Amino acid sequence: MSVIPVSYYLVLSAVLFGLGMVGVVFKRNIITIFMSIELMLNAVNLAFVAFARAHNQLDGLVFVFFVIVVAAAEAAVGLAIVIMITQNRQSLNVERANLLKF
Amino acid sequence: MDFINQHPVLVVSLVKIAVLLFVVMTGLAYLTWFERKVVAHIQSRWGPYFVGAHGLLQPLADGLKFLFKEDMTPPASDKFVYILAPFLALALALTAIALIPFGPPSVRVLGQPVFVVANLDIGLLFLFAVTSMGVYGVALAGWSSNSKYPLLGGLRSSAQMVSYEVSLTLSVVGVLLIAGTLNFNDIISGQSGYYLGFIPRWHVIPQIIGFLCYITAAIAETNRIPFDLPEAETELVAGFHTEYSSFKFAMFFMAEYANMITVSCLATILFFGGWLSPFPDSWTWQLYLPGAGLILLGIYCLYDTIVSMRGIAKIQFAVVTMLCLGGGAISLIPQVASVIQGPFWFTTKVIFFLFFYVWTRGTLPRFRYDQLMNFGWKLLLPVSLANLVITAFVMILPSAARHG
Amino acid sequence: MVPFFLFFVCALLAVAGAIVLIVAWEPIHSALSLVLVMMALAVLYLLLGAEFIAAVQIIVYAGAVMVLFVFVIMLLNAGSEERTNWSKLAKVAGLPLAFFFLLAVAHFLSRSAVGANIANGAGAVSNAGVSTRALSVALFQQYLFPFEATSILILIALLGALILARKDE
Amino acid sequence: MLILDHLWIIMALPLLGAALNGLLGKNWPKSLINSIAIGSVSLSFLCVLELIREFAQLSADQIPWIGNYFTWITAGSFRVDFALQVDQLTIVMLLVVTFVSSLVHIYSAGYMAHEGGYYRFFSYLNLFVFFMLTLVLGANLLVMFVGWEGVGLCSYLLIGFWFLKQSAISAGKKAFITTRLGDYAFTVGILLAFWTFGSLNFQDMFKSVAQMSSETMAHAGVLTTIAILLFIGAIGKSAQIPLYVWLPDAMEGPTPVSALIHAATMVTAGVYMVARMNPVFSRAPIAMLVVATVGALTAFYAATIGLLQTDIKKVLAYSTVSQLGYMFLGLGVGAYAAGIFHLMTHAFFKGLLFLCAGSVIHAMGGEQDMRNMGGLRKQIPITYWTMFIATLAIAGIPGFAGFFSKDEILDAAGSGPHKNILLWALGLIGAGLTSFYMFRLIFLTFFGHERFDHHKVHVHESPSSMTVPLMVLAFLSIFGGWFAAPHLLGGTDYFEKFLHPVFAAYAPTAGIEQGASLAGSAGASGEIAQSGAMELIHAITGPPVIVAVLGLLLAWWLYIKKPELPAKLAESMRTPYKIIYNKYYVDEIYNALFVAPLLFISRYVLWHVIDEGLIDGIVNGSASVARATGSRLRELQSGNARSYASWVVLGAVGFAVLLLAMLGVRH
Repeated sequence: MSVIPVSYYLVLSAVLFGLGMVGVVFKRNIITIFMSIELMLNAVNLAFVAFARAHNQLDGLVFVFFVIVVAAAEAAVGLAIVIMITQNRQSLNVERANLLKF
Repeated sequence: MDFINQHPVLVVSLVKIAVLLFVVMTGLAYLTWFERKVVAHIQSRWGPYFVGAHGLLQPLADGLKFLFKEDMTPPASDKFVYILAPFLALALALTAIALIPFGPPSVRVLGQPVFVVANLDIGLLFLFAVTSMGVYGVALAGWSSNSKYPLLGGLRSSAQMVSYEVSLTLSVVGVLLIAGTLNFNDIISGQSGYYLGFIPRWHVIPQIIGFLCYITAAIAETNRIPFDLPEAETELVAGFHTEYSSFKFAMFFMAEYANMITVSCLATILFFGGWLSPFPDSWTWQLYLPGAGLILLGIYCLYDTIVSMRGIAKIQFAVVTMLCLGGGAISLIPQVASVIQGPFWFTTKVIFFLFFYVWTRGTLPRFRYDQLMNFGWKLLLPVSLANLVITAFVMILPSAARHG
Repeated sequence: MVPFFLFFVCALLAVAGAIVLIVAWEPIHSALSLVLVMMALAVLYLLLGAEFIAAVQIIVYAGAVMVLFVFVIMLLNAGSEERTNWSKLAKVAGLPLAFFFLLAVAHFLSRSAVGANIANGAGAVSNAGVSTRALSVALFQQYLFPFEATSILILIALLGALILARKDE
Repeated sequence: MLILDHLWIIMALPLLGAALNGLLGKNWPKSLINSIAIGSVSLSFLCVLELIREFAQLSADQIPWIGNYFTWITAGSFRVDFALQVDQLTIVMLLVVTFVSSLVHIYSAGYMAHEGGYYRFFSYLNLFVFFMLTLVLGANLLVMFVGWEGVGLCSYLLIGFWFLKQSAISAGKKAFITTRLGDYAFTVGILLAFWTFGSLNFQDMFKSVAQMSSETMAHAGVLTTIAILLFIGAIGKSAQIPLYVWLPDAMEGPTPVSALIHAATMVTAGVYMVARMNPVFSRAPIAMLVVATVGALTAFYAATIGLLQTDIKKVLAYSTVSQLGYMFLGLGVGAYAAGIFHLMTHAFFKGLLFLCAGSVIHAMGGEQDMRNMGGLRKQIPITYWTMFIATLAIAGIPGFAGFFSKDEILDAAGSGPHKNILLWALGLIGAGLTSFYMFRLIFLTFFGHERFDHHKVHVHESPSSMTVPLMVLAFLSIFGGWFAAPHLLGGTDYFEKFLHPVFAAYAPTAGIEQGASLAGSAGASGEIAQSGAMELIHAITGPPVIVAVLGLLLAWWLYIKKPELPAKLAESMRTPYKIIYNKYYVDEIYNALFVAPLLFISRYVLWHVIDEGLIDGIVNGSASVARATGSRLRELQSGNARSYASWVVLGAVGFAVLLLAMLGVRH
């Protein structure tokens, strides 16, 4: 039975998280930025699961569950907002939506 | 040979997959023939008749036609996604089928169950996971063709499927509460036994509401009439696959029918006791039902061959007759009979559901889109929720009574 | 051997997907690559023996959330991203900092005590059912209140989305 | 023992009246208002009478009687109780204050009948009475100081009663600010007193004073300092040189106010205070000399100004100043009793004079210039006679109240233990001048031919509510001084005898001889039999009487016999006339010396530089700094989501670095 060190998972999640961060910082398309955020959330979930496995506890999994649920809610609201922005700005570019108000 | 002994799982799984693929593909082909025939007879037509006896070779002809048609790709389309979409659809549809147990796990070769490719503990969840991915095929197809009607079709289908998926899942949860497991085999074996000694303990009886919700949601999930808005030809030409031609179109076609089969299987497993026989075990004569049925079919074919067949068709039909009689004869051998019991009952039930599908198609008109959404969210979802709540309540009632 | 192979394949897929997500100009491509990432992660969860989470990952994330994204992309008919100049701040601060962050985390992991090995997925499949059951028990007993809270949160999100996206006549 | 146990009642009544009228009386009928006001004051007068009855039954060691009500301030060792005290001096003051106040209230009811702000006037008046009583009853310097400031406030309010008259307003301000100068010194004195004696209660202070040896002219010490500081306060309050300037202007207020506050009671607060603090003063010879000198100079100086004033109230104002000077002279030469005695008699006749003047003005329809009067003797006889009596009293004609008190003061100045011929001479001349200008006032007002237009003014006698108080006061102006009458016959001075415990209790060893002189005079009373007549002759033909008569005659000669003469005289000696007529240009000098520089500094330094430059600068500066930083920070809020994201990343990285650093420490 071969085993995988948990640190592998952690590094992977760190990399994914960092990539998501880069996406948030560099993308202009609101939806893409949103997806980058989701990516970061996933990375965090991976870390959670890995730790849960490492310590043989369920809490990590429960957290992941909650994270997923919250992410879903967030996606719902966020996409609604995106739709509004786009209807108001005729553009998905975040830099077009920089008035701090509608 | 020793390779086989070293890696039984690998080998058996590969063989099973190959067989299953063959069976399902043929099944799909002849499902189309079946549908056309049934609808035709509902509309008092003959349906396919001339390609082969009773149009039995029609599916073959269609397949050849799809293969040899020109495959054209819209220039403005997004190539990658355009090609990805149909593959996604078909692949997912077939993956789902891999989870279905057609017979009891007790039947084993090299210590591996024969009648199921993958027996997961979270089989049901996994199945839902796969089917939920099915949306992408449609949506991406609609988007990537970069054309108006497909886009609308894709939008509709993604919205519709996501909406109905909710009620689909919810309607099933009731069964899960009763069964207490996600494993298909356990769910099925949990339905063994009888009320009053002869009424089978199928979940459909306590979960009748759940079943109705399920079947409705399932039809919608598979974009079948009366919920086939994504491909409503009167509104959107042909919906999301308007721009698809030849084999890519065929893939969507097959994916749709594969989904039908999957959903029917699921209904069978969850509500109708899967491969369990409807009759008590004490009725031993039921062992011979498959053989008897085949032989009867053979006899009818024989009559038909002799009386009404002419020319080449007579020869073809003779072959069919031979197959039926032979198969029937083999099925009468006790060992064989006992082995094919499960698959026989399972297939029978699935075929019934498929017939039901076709039947609804032949009968019901198409919904309007807003009606569709209202129905899904304002009727189906609440009902399935209520069903779930009631089930849970009934479940905890005894323990609650016990604990005061 | 198999778990290692699986792990690296999935990891590679995930990273590749993430990179594509960033570099792709078409939102839909980004979405697809994200779905790919999620799939890979789901497999990793399976490796870690968290089957339930894997399933939920696929059903909710890939099956619902991402579909929602795709839906919105299609609805807004989002073309390829327009190439405006980068935010100066992002250029000077964002990229280097992000990579620095990566380095920092890697360094942290390399020297932290969390190098502990864990059982691979093959061993986990057997007790998966148990773990799912245990998870549900924990969810509905120990974490009941957060659970309810989340449900309320979802309700609110639902209403919010409705009100926001409604076409006000 | 009702009142003795509840001394506060005496004060509470006027306060109650003030509160009722002031807070609720806006729309009440005048009858209700003035009945409340008069009722409250006269009630407290009755209380005083009852108090006297109870006081008489006290044994010597129970005096002073102290009523301690609650602890007012405690800070470390500093502890002040709200305590009231009663002794003979207090009794006298209480009588004078409450009695005169009641009369003035009654008078005002008639005088102010046609004025607006009726309720305001009476509530102010009641409030004044309350504070005056506080001042008088206070058992320690601080309570006294509260009364002190309170009466100042009321005087300000009442001087500026007609707040639409610019002159009234500025007069009020002048009074307030001028007295404030004195009060500053007074406050410092209080602090010094506490620092020295460790308490502000009169009794404790006096006890510790008694331990100290009295200072001599050679070495003045802390006692002298305290005494002089307190006396400066008295100068301000009692309008002595150099701070007298506010009193004449204070005549802008209604005449009853002038009568009550600026003649009878408030201005005598300084005198009362000095008398109250007599143990301290007695041990500070320099302070005594200062008091006496200032008093004498003021008495003379103010009299000279009075000579040429034409405004009837101004004349009276200056005479008040000079009379106060007499009181201080008396105190300064150690004849405290005489000073207080004069305070009392002066309260009677000067109050009377003012009320009469008010009656005259009332009759003349607001005319105050004597040059436009004359021959009023027929039309307003009551006013005329009462005013004439008052004049005789103030002039010191034998038999009238003023005679006894002023005679005692001059006597003490001339032959007392602290005798000082120079001051005596000044006082004497002042007495002559006083009788001159007072009779000049009488002659100009009531004699000679009428110098006004009948058709404009129709002269009429005042209503009874005004004339009755006049007659009462006139009676007192005649007989109010007769306590001291036996003294002239070499017998005892009952007034002085009554007050003796107050001034003898803590008198310095030097004060023994004062008591001795008293004893001597008491002993001399044995010889009344043969030398009483001689004494009497000697007394009524003494220098004061002579100068008084001379002044009378001179006035008669100048203003009845040869009315054209004064103008000639004015012509002949132009310069001194102008100087005196313009009150020695004191106001102008003060203006140039203090007011103008003060205004200049306030406007060009405090306002334009300090306020506009510094303070506004600081405020605006902070504002502009905030704005500047804000406009810088605003750049962060670019609205560009990605820059926000970058900031978040920055924070995350910072946190990670922190984490690593901590871990690095841990490993």
